[in-house]
Amino acid sequence: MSELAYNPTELMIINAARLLRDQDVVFVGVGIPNLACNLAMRTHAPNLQMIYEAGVIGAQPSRLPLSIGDPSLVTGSLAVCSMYDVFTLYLQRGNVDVGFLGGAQIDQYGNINATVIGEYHNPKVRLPGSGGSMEIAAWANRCYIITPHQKRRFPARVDFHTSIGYLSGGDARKKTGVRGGGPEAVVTNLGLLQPDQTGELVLTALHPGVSFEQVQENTGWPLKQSGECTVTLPPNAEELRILREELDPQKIYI
Amino acid sequence: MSELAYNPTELMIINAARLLRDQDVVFVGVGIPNLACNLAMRTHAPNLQMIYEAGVIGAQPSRLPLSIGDPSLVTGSLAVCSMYDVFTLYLQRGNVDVGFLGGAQIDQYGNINATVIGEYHNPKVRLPGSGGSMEIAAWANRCYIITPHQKRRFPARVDFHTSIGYLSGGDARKKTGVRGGGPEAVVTNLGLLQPDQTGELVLTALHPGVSFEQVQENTGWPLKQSGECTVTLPPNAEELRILREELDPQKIYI
Amino acid sequence: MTKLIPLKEAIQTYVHDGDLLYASGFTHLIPFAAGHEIIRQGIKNLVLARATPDIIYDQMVAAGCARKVIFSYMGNPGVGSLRRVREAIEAGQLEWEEYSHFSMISRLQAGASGLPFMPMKQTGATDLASNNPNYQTVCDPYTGEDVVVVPALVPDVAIVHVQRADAYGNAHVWGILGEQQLAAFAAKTVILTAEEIVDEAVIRSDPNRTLIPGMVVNAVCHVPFCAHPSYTQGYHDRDNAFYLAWDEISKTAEGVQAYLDEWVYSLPDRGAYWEKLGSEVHQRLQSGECWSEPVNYGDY
Amino acid sequence: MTKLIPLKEAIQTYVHDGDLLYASGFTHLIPFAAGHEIIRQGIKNLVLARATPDIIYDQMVAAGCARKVIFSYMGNPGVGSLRRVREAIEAGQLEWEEYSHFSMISRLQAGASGLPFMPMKQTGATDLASNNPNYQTVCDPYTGEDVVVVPALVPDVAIVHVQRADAYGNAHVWGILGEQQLAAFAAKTVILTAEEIVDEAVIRSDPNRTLIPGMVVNAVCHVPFCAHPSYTQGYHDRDNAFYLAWDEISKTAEGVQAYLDEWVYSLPDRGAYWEKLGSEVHQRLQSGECWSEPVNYGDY
Repeated sequence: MSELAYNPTELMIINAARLLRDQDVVFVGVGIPNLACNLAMRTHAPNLQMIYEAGVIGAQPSRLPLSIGDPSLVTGSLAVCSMYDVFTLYLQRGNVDVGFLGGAQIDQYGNINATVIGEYHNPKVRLPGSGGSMEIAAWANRCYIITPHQKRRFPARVDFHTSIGYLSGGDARKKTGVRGGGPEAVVTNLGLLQPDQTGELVLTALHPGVSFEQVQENTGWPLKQSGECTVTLPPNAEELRILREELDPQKIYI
Repeated sequence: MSELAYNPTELMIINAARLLRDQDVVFVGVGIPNLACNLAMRTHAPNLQMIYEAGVIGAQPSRLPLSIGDPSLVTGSLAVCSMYDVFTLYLQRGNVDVGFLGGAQIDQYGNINATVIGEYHNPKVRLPGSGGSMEIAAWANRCYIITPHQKRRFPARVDFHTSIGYLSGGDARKKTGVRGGGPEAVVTNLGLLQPDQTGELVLTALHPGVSFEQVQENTGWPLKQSGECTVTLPPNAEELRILREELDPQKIYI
Repeated sequence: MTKLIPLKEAIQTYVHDGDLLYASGFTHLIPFAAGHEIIRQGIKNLVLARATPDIIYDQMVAAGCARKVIFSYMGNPGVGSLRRVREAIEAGQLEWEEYSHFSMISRLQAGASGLPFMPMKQTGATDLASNNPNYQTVCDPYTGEDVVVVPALVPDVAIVHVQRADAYGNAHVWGILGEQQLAAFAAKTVILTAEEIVDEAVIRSDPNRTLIPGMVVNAVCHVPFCAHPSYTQGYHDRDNAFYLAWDEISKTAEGVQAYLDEWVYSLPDRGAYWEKLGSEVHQRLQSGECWSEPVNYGDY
Repeated sequence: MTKLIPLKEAIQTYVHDGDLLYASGFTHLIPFAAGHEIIRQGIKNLVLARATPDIIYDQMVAAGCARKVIFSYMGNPGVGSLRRVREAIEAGQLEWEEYSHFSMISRLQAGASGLPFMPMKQTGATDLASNNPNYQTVCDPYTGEDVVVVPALVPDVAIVHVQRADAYGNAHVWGILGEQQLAAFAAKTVILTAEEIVDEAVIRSDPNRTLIPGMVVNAVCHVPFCAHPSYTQGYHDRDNAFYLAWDEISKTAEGVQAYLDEWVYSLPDRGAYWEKLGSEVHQRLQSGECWSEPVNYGDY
C-alpha cells in the first residue's frame, strides 16, 4: 500500500472539506462533518466558524467531540446560547452559510428521509427523526450531504420527507418560500452528485479509479452524468496527515 | 405640628404599601411605587419581590434609584434578563402578581390615558405614551394606581385608552380575553377608589379628615360611595420613620 | 423560605401518575437521578417530553413509567439508535408525538412566554406536519403568506438540573443551555436539582447568570452528580463509555431489567449510585479547571 | 480579521441619509458618542427607532438628523418630558410611529429571529392599534381567538455599546440587557462600540457571557465613556445630574443649539468630550468595584 492510500471515509471528509470556503459559518454535527470543517480550517479556510445546534459558536475543542453536546466544545468557545436562540438568531435569521446533512435515504432531488422506513404510523423501521435537519436543510444558505454510496440509501423517492432538497424538481423548492438555497452537493465514497438546473442530482465528479457504471449500480434512479463531469484530485499528503495525526489520531471516525 | 404630621405623598405611599401582600411579585417603576414596595418589605411583606421592566429581579439597591435603569438596581440583584424576557417569561406568562400604574387621566372605569390630550394625530398635549403600562395593566394579576386626586386627572372618560381598567364596565374587560384581573384600587391623597361589581370606581375609604364632598369636587363623574366606606388608619410612627429615615432620607420623592 | 427538600420527597410530592413531564437538558445537565427516583417510585402513565429522549427516557420507558413520548430526535446521541423507545414504538406499545428540534423548542418558548403558539418559517418538509395535527398555519397579515405555527407546551412538571442554586431556587447555569430556562418557565411545577447549594450572595454576585428565578421553582434538591452519564459543565465529564455500553445493555429487555435492578431498584439514591460507580469512573470523569474572567458590576 | 476602526470612520461608512437607525440600550449603554458623531457628520432624514428615545434622540432631532421617530415611551427617564421630540411632534415637524414597550421589543425579536411577525397576548387597549396599522391580528388556529401581531423591525443600522469586545466583534455584555442582543441580530449592519477591547481569550473564558458574536458585526470601535450621560455597568455611573440639567437646557431651541455647539460641534470626538467634562464629573461617576464570582467551565 502506497503512502497515499486512503479509505472511503477519509476520501469523503477530504472532498467535503474542499467544498467549504473561508469565512463560511457552518452548522455542524459531530463525526464526519466536524472533521471536514476542522480540516478546511487547517488548510484553505482558516476563518471558517462552526455552530453546533446545541448552541455553541466558535468551538475550539481540545479533544475530538463524541457528542454534539460534548463539554470540550463549550470550554474556550466564542459564545454559547440557548437552543431557541441558535435556531432563531443564527439559523432562521440567515446567519448560517452551510448546513451538513445526512440520513437513511437521499433521493433523486436531494430530499432526505431520516424518520421512518415504511408507513409512518405503522413503521417498518423507526429512524431517529429530524432533530435539527428539517430547518437546516431549509434555512442554511447552502447544504452538503455526506453519505456512503449504496443503492438502498439512494432511492428514486424517499419514503418520508424529513428535510427537503428540491422536492419534485423545477421550481418546487422555490415555491415553498424556504429561505435557503438547498443542497449543492452530495459527497459519497464514489464521487460527487450535484443538482442540475431542474434540481435533479447528477454525477459531476468521480473519485479516482471509480467508473460511472459503479456509481449507477449504487444509485436507485437512472443517473445522468454532467457534461463537465470531472475526476476529483486524490487526497494529498498534507490533508491525510492533518486528518490522521491532528484530527482523529485515535481513528474514531476514520 | 405634631410628630405624626405627614404630607400627601407620604400618605399615598403608606396606603399603597398596605395593599401589598407578603410573597407578592410586583412590577414596579421608580418613585412612589418603589417606595411603597420597600416600605411593605420592611413592615408586613418581607418576602415581596420587585421586578423592574428593565429586566431586574429582586433588586437590593444601596441607594434610592432615580431611573428604572439605575446601575444600583443591578448590582446585588437576584437576576437580570433581557427586556423581551421580562415581558414574556415574567409578565405575559403570569408570574407577576401586582402592577403599579399611573397616568395623566384615570376614568370612571379605571382606564388610563398616558398618551395624548386631544386628537391623536393632532395632539394638544403629547404625553410620554405607554411604555410598559399597556401590558402591565392587562397581564398583572392585579393592579394599583397611585395618583394625586385632581379633577383634571379624573375625567369620566379618558381621551385615549393607553391601558385598560374595566373599559365601559360590566364584563367588557373580561370579554377582551386579557389575563389579569384589572385595577383593584386607586390610591390618592384623599382616599381609596375601588371597582364595584360593574367595574365602576367608587369611594371605599377616606383618609382621616377628608370628606366625601372634597373627593367628589375633585372627581370628574358623579362619584358613588361604597356602603362599607371606611376611614383609613393614619400613617403610624414606624411607617413614617422607615420612609423618612431609611427609604428617602434626602426627600427626593416625599 | 427555603425550598430545599430531598429529591425523593420532591418526586413524591410533585410528580403524579399521568403527568406530562419534561426532564430538560440538551445533552448537558440531564437529570438522571430524578428519572431513577421516578422509576423507583413506580410512577406510571407519564407523557415524557424531551427534544431528545436520550438514555433517561429509554430507561423510564423500559421501566414502564410512560404511556407516550414527545420528541424531535430519538437517538442515543453520538452512538446510534435508542433501542427501548424505538422497539416500544415499533411494537405499537408506546404512543408518540414528533417534531423537529426547532418546533419542539418553539412549543416550550410559547409555553414559557404565555403565548398560545409560536410561528416559524416554512421548511417545505410537510410530511411531519401531515402526520401531526399540532402543526398548523396562520396567514401572515403583512404578506398574505402562510406561516407555520406550533402550540404552547405547558408541562405539568419540569425537572431541571443546574450547577448552582440557592435554597430559594435562584439558579446559575452555564455551558450548553439547551431548553433549561424555557422548561422552567413553561411548566406548572418545577423541581430543581442542583450540583451545589450556594449562599444567596453567590447568586447575587452575578445576576446575569441567573437563568431561573426562585419564584418559578417549587422544590430545590441538592443532588451532586445528578446528571451522570450525562454531565455537568465544570463539575464532571460526560461518560461516553456508558453511552456506548448502553447500546449493548439495551439490546434486550432482560439486559435493561438487569441494569435497572442493579443500578436503580437496589440503590436508595444518587449518593449510593455515585459511590457504586467507583473511583475509576470518578477519576475518569474529573473535569479539571478553566475559570471565567470575572466582571465588575460596580458598587454604586 | 480585525474590524477595529475609529468611530468617525464607522459612522461615515455605515450610516447613510435616510437610514432606519436603532441606537440601542434600555437606559443602560446608550451610545451617545455615536449619536454625537452622526450629528457632527450632518446625516439627515434618519428614521430613529428606540423603545425610549431618551436624550440621545432629543439631541439628534434637535440637530435636524431625523424625519421620523419610532418609540414606545417618549420621556426623559426619571425626570419628565422629552422636550425637543415632543415639541417637534406637536408642531407637526416630525413623523412618529408608536408602540408599547413590549410591541416594540417584539418587533425586534421578530427581526432578530428572521420571523415576519411576533404574536402577543391581547391587552384590551385598542386605541394605539387603531392608530397604527402595523398592529394586526391573526386567528389562533388552536382556539379560534384573535392574537395581536406586530411586524419584524429590521433596522438598516444598529449601534450597540458593550462593556468588552475583541477586535472581531465578539462581545460580553452585563447589567441591564435591554434590547442589545436583538438590535444586533435584527439589523442589516451593526456598529459595535466597546468600553474595552480585550483579547479573544477573555471572551473565550466565558462564552455564555457573549451576547453578540462577531459574525453579525461590521465595525468595532473603541470608545471609552461612549454612554455618558447614560452609563456602563461596572465602568461609570449614570449622570443623573445631567438628565435633570437637560430638562432645563432643552426648554428652548436656543438652549439646545448652544449645548450642541459647545459639546458636539466644537469637539472632535468622545475623548475630548470626556476630558471637557472634567475631574469633578469623572470623580462623581466612578463606579467602584463589585466582582462576579467566577465559574468553572472545566478543562476537558
